[in-house]
Amino acid sequence: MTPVTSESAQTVIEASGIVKRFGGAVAVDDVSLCVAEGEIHAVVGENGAGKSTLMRILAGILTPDAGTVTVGGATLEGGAKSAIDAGIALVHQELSLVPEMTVAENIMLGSPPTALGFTKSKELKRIAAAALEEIGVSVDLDEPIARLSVSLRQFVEIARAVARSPRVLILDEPTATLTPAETDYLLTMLQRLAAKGMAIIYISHRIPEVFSICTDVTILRDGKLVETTAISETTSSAVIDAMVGRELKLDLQVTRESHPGEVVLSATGIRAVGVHDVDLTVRAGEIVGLGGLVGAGRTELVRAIVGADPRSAGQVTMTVDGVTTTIGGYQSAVKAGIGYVPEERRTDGLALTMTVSDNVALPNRRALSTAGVLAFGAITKFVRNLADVVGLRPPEIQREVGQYSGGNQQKVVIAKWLGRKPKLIILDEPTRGVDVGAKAEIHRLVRELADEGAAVLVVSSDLPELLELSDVIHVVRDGRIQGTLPRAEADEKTVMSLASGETMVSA
Amino acid sequence: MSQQTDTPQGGGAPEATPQTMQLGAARGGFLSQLRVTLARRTEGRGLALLTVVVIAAAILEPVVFTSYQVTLGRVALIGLVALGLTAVILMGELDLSVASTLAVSGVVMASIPDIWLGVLAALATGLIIGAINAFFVVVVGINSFIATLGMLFALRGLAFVLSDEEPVRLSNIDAGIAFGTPLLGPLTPRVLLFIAAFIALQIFLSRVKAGREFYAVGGNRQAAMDAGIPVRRRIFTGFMISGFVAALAGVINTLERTAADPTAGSTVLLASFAAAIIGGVLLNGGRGSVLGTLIGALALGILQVSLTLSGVQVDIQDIFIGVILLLAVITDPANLRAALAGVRSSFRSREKAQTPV
Amino acid sequence: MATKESLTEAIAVAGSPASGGIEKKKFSPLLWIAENGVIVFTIALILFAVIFVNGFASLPNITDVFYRAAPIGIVAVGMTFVVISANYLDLSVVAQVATAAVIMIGISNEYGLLAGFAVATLVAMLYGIVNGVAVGFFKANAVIVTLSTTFIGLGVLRWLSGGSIFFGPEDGPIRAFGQASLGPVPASALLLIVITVILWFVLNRTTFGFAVRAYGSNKEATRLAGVNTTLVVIGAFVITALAAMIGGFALAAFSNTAVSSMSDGYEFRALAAIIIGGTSVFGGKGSVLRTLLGVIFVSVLTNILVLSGIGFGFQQMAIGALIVVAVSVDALARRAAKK
Amino acid sequence: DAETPDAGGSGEETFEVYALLPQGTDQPYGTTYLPPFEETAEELGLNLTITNSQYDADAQASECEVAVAAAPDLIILWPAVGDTVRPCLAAASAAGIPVTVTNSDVNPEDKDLTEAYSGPDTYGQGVSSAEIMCDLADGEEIGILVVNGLTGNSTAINRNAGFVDTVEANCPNVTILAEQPGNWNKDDSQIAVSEMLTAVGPENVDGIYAADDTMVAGAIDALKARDIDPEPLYITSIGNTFLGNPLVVSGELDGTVFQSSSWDGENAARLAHAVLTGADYEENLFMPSVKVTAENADDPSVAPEW
Ligand SMILES: Nc1ncnc2c1ncn2[C@@H]1O[C@H](COP(=O)(O)OP(=O)(O)OP(=O)(O)O)[C@@H](O)[C@H]1O
Ligand SMILES: Nc1ncnc2c1ncn2[C@@H]1O[C@H](COP(=O)(O)OP(=O)(O)OP(=O)(O)O)[C@@H](O)[C@H]1O
Ligand SMILES: [Mg+2]
Ligand SMILES: [Mg+2]
Repeated sequence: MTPVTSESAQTVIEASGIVKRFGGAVAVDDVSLCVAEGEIHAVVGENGAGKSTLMRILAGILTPDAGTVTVGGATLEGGAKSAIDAGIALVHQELSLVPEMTVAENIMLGSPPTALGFTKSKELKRIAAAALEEIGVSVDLDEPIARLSVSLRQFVEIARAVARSPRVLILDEPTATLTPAETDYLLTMLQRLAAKGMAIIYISHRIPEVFSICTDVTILRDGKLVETTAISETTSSAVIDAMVGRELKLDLQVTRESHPGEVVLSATGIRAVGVHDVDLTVRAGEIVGLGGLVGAGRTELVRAIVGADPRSAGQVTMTVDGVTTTIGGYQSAVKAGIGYVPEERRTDGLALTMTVSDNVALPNRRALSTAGVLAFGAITKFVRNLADVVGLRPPEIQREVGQYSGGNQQKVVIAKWLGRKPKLIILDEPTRGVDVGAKAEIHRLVRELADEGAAVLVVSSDLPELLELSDVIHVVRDGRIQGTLPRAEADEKTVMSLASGETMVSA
Repeated sequence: MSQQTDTPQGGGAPEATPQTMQLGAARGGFLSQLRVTLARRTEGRGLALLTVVVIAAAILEPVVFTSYQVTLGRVALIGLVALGLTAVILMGELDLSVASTLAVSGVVMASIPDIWLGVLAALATGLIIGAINAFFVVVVGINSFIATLGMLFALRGLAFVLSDEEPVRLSNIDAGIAFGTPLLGPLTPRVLLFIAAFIALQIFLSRVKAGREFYAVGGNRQAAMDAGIPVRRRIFTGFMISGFVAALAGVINTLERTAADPTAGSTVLLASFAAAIIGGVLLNGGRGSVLGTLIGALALGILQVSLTLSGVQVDIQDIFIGVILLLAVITDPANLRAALAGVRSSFRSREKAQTPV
Repeated sequence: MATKESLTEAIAVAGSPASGGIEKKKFSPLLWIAENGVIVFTIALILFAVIFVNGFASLPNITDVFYRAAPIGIVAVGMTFVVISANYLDLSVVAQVATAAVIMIGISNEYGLLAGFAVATLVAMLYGIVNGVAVGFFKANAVIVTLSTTFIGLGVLRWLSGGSIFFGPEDGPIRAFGQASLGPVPASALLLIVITVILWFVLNRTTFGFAVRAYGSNKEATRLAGVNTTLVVIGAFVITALAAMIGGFALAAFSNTAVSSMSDGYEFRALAAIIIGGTSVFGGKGSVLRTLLGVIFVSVLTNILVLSGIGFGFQQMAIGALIVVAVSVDALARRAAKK
Repeated sequence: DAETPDAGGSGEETFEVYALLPQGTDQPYGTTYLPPFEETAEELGLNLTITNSQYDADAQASECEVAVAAAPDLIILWPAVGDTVRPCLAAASAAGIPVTVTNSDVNPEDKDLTEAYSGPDTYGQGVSSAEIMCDLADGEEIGILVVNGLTGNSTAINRNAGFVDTVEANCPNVTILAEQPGNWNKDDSQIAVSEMLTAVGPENVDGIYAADDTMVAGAIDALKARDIDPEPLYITSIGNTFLGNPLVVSGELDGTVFQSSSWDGENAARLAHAVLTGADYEENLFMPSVKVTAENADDPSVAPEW
């Protein structure tokens, strides 16, 4: 095997002087990148730094305003097709699958085996199965994508990339939706592929991952190239400083004094699709974490609790100031003071074509109106205030939410509920795909809320995050709570062993 | 279907790291396999409606089946345009101009003395109209709903202008009459062409690479583009199929009627939409099949013929068709289940709401 | 905010604002044209007509344009609610307008105007609620639902009214309304303006209108914000139906007659006006003021064509072509501005 | 022989009859056409199955196929679009089912496939209305506006043809200044007339012809709305309906042509019965195209029916 050093190995893909503008804004500003055979090249940067845009240019999906991409010495003509033919495969940040088509068809999307224009379906399944086998994931080839979990979809997308035997494999935040075990699995797999000579470009917000597998790292900030260095010549704090462009005080290990009060949320005997007889309580001022593998049923559980999806059995009550309310439908949950930050912020959390102001005002519209007539002065003040509280950047509340980066979008979703002063806030994967800076801000917000007496329920697949935030962790598997760990007893190992079903610990 | 039991991933992932990740649904027995297959089909609601209609007709108006060639003729009348429309809807686009296309192509055909030349010119007209629609959608980048709404008006106007606002008789009336008579057993050329169009589209959309890709274009356009599918070309193809099929319907109607009527097709657009949607074709694209459209057209056709035969006053017939359509759409199983569950849980909350402790 | 001080303090630590890659908006003339296409087009068309079309600027002709615009305009501004809520369109306005017209004249002749209004309002509510419940509660497709209610509605109307032509007395209140005017502006056009203003207020200034727009932009996010989305959809259809009822009244008053076929084609004509106005058929974006402009545009255009003695076929072609051209210019300008 | 049916009295015998109509209770005319049609049919022992294609030629063709398949004793056809009915007639004739035609006749070359026609002479109605106009003009050079029915509709086409042909032949002194469709609607006609007045200048307009009374009422309203007295203008139309007759009486409408829906409906049934029973019948039974002017407008024989 070729030794994994960028000097001696053959350069496979080279981008030089790439510029891309959207309207007036420059998303990528004169960036060059060069990746060699067998190299795992990390690209890091804050939300909106231009990572995805650069990758979409490499994959021929976007046409750069300036600059060229060459693969194996030949200049790319542009267009997704020619990039694919040149051996570039991109695993998208936002899943790029067709929900109604089957796993096999999605894996072979755009390039199924054909004879005279007819798809050869046996052959198609054979290749798809081989690709899945290559990455070591087994899933029913005839299942439509819509019926798969998010993480499984991610692996299908990786299988698709691998099925084309690419020379360059680009992965844009592939681990955002994966659990630690799945992440480890993926990282090992990437190393195996690189060892076979594939050039890999790897994007992640999780710096430890970068340091565990990558050989080189390119840092982007505000669309500009900050530097490219070999991993061996840098440290994670240096990388983070370069990304953020300022010194970031990350007090990730802070532990919070918690003073749990009365029980606010009480859920008993909850049953729903994928949820089996769960009991759960959350106290005022307490942060309760829900851990587990992706697909364990945590999302279903919280959705059933708030009534966003129907329950088949169970009772949920909210107790506020000594008054107990039964939660049935979702609206009764909102009325009772529950704020719910859903897992899929783009589809479930935000009206992307509306402004920040509209999105934040929506759940608060009653308070911001008199006799059904909106009070715009009050709305502006209210939203400005909240934008300030959550640290929206830039704080332009009349801008469409869709134009903001993921981290800022998440802040908007949280701001929606902060305005209602929720008695209980439920956050499902609050920092998925969010950069380090925004993540720290969101964590602070969550802690502040709890300190001010709100009950908090957090679902997270990010173990360090879960351990850092939670006062107590319930580990969910197969739609049941498998064990409950107070903070003192919780560490990565105990949570994982419960999540994967190795041990049974009764609470 | 019980809700609490078996989640597909029951097999579980005892150890996720080393060689394979067992995430997929384990294959169950035959019954669960069948259930999965059924759940993946989109034609269920259409089939249910068809069953109801067929049973009702069999009891009340059995003539519908004994004179099946007439019934098939009506189904072909409703269904042909719907088949072409399905190709467009599958891509998440709409073609409101089909009825006007039908009228224009008929007028073009009747205005040309030579019958074969006329047919060719009419079909070419359909293809050109489809290409124009696609041009506005793909190249200019306007929404197909709007582009084809404009074409709906413009082409209807063109039909009037070309025909001088009067029906145009075919120069060869006998050919037209011959065309209307059964060719194969009791099947008229219209029915045979309808069947041919169905088979061709069914094969195209389920077996041919380009046709399969219509689903990708409609299901997730960005993903289709990212995967290197020539999305623009597919949209062109789709609109041209729709235009061609509408023109074919115009040709058939003109031949069968021995004249082209510039006002023709007034009920075609909405009937076609109804057939496709009852058959489970999702208006947002990506989901559905021409088989579903065929089922929808069968249900509507049989319903209409039996109502005609029954001699019920037309107002009452309309009320009847309206009620059945309405029932068919509001009883979509998935929607119904969600709606009822919603009611149940909100009742539950009301029962015990606001009990101070 | 009770939470404000403490939280902001905490966040201040996070330091300098990093740009999210969003720049200050610059004024772009192309984008302005794209966003205000209808205004530009309508003004250009009117200028053209004033200069080149004989008689266009005369008072009686201005009245005619208003007459053309009023009934369809009232229907279109109402239907804008359904379009903005991302439910495509309400085909049943055809049945609603005719039903309202027949009820207004038929019942008023027998029992007086008030009774006519009362019954028409009840029927409109019924239409709105049936459409709204089917679409909002049963999540059925709006095109098919409203197609069904068109069949049912026209069927019932013909069954009960027998398809007869109804006309009111020459000295009745409906006739009086139909003939009343303020200078060259007929009462029905004033009604259109009043309704547009009211509906503008409802859509842009009330919590209900806000919820309709939010729902059109993202149904699920709106539901998860605690909005009763079923009621939102029902509300959108009820408003459409009430407007169609008033449009039916204006139409009946204009000719003092009512017949079940008098509103044929209203569904697509109203939709054309809404779309020319620039309301997105995907929901979320649009306004009733724009719809009003769209209606004026189509009315002026039709008027010009009739004044010029152009035949019906060419009129249709011109309207169709202009829909496409207007929207194309919009799209192209938008694209050019992005470059 | 004694067993022949006429011995038992033809009143007792019933016949299955399909009536393929393009309108029914969805139009004012059809609404008043149907009751006398159905009553007479019942009286004569015709068992009717009525369809309404709403002027959709394709729908009517399909209904015709259904009718032929049901093998009735006779088909009564009111063509939705005259040019398109030949295949239907051919199919009926091949199946041995006699066809009578009502309201608007088939093309001359298709007449051999039908037994008989009863109804108005739509072309003749246009002719009559034109004759009234020519009489009024009396050689004077005048300009008129024309309001047509729904574009593409057979009745609209035929009436217009009758009117235009007659004016050209009998009174070339009458000039058509502008024409627009009024879609059989009062409101559409009213706006169209008002706009045509603007286009040609009200001072140049001496008369108006509208293809039916509903539309002429709109035309008269358009004049009044502009403070133009309709009285001195020469105004003619067709129908003599509830809307048109009072206008003739009041002198605003100078002349119209009586079309009796009850005559039409009743004779459709009578003619069918005559054909079925082999009784004597006229092959072309035309509704009398009575011209209604101020002189005879109060006459009970032309009392409006719809
Ligand atoms: N299609 C587009 N239209 C307009 N602006 C865009 C578009 N795509 C990206 N941008 C902007 O370009 C900038 C770079 O975005 P990009 O998605 O490349 O960032 P990123 O580094 O991938 O961020 P993240 O970590 O959140 O994925 C952002 O400001 C974004 O708002
Ligand atoms: N292996 C699998 N095969 C098929 N469906 C699966 C599988 N795993 C999960 N699912 C389904 O995918 C959906 C997503 O799972 P869900 O989001 O509830 O997991 P979760 O525990 O909330 O994880 P996370 O929130 O971390 O994504 C559920 O409907 C679940 O039933
Ligand atoms: Mg990105
Ligand atoms: Mg989840």
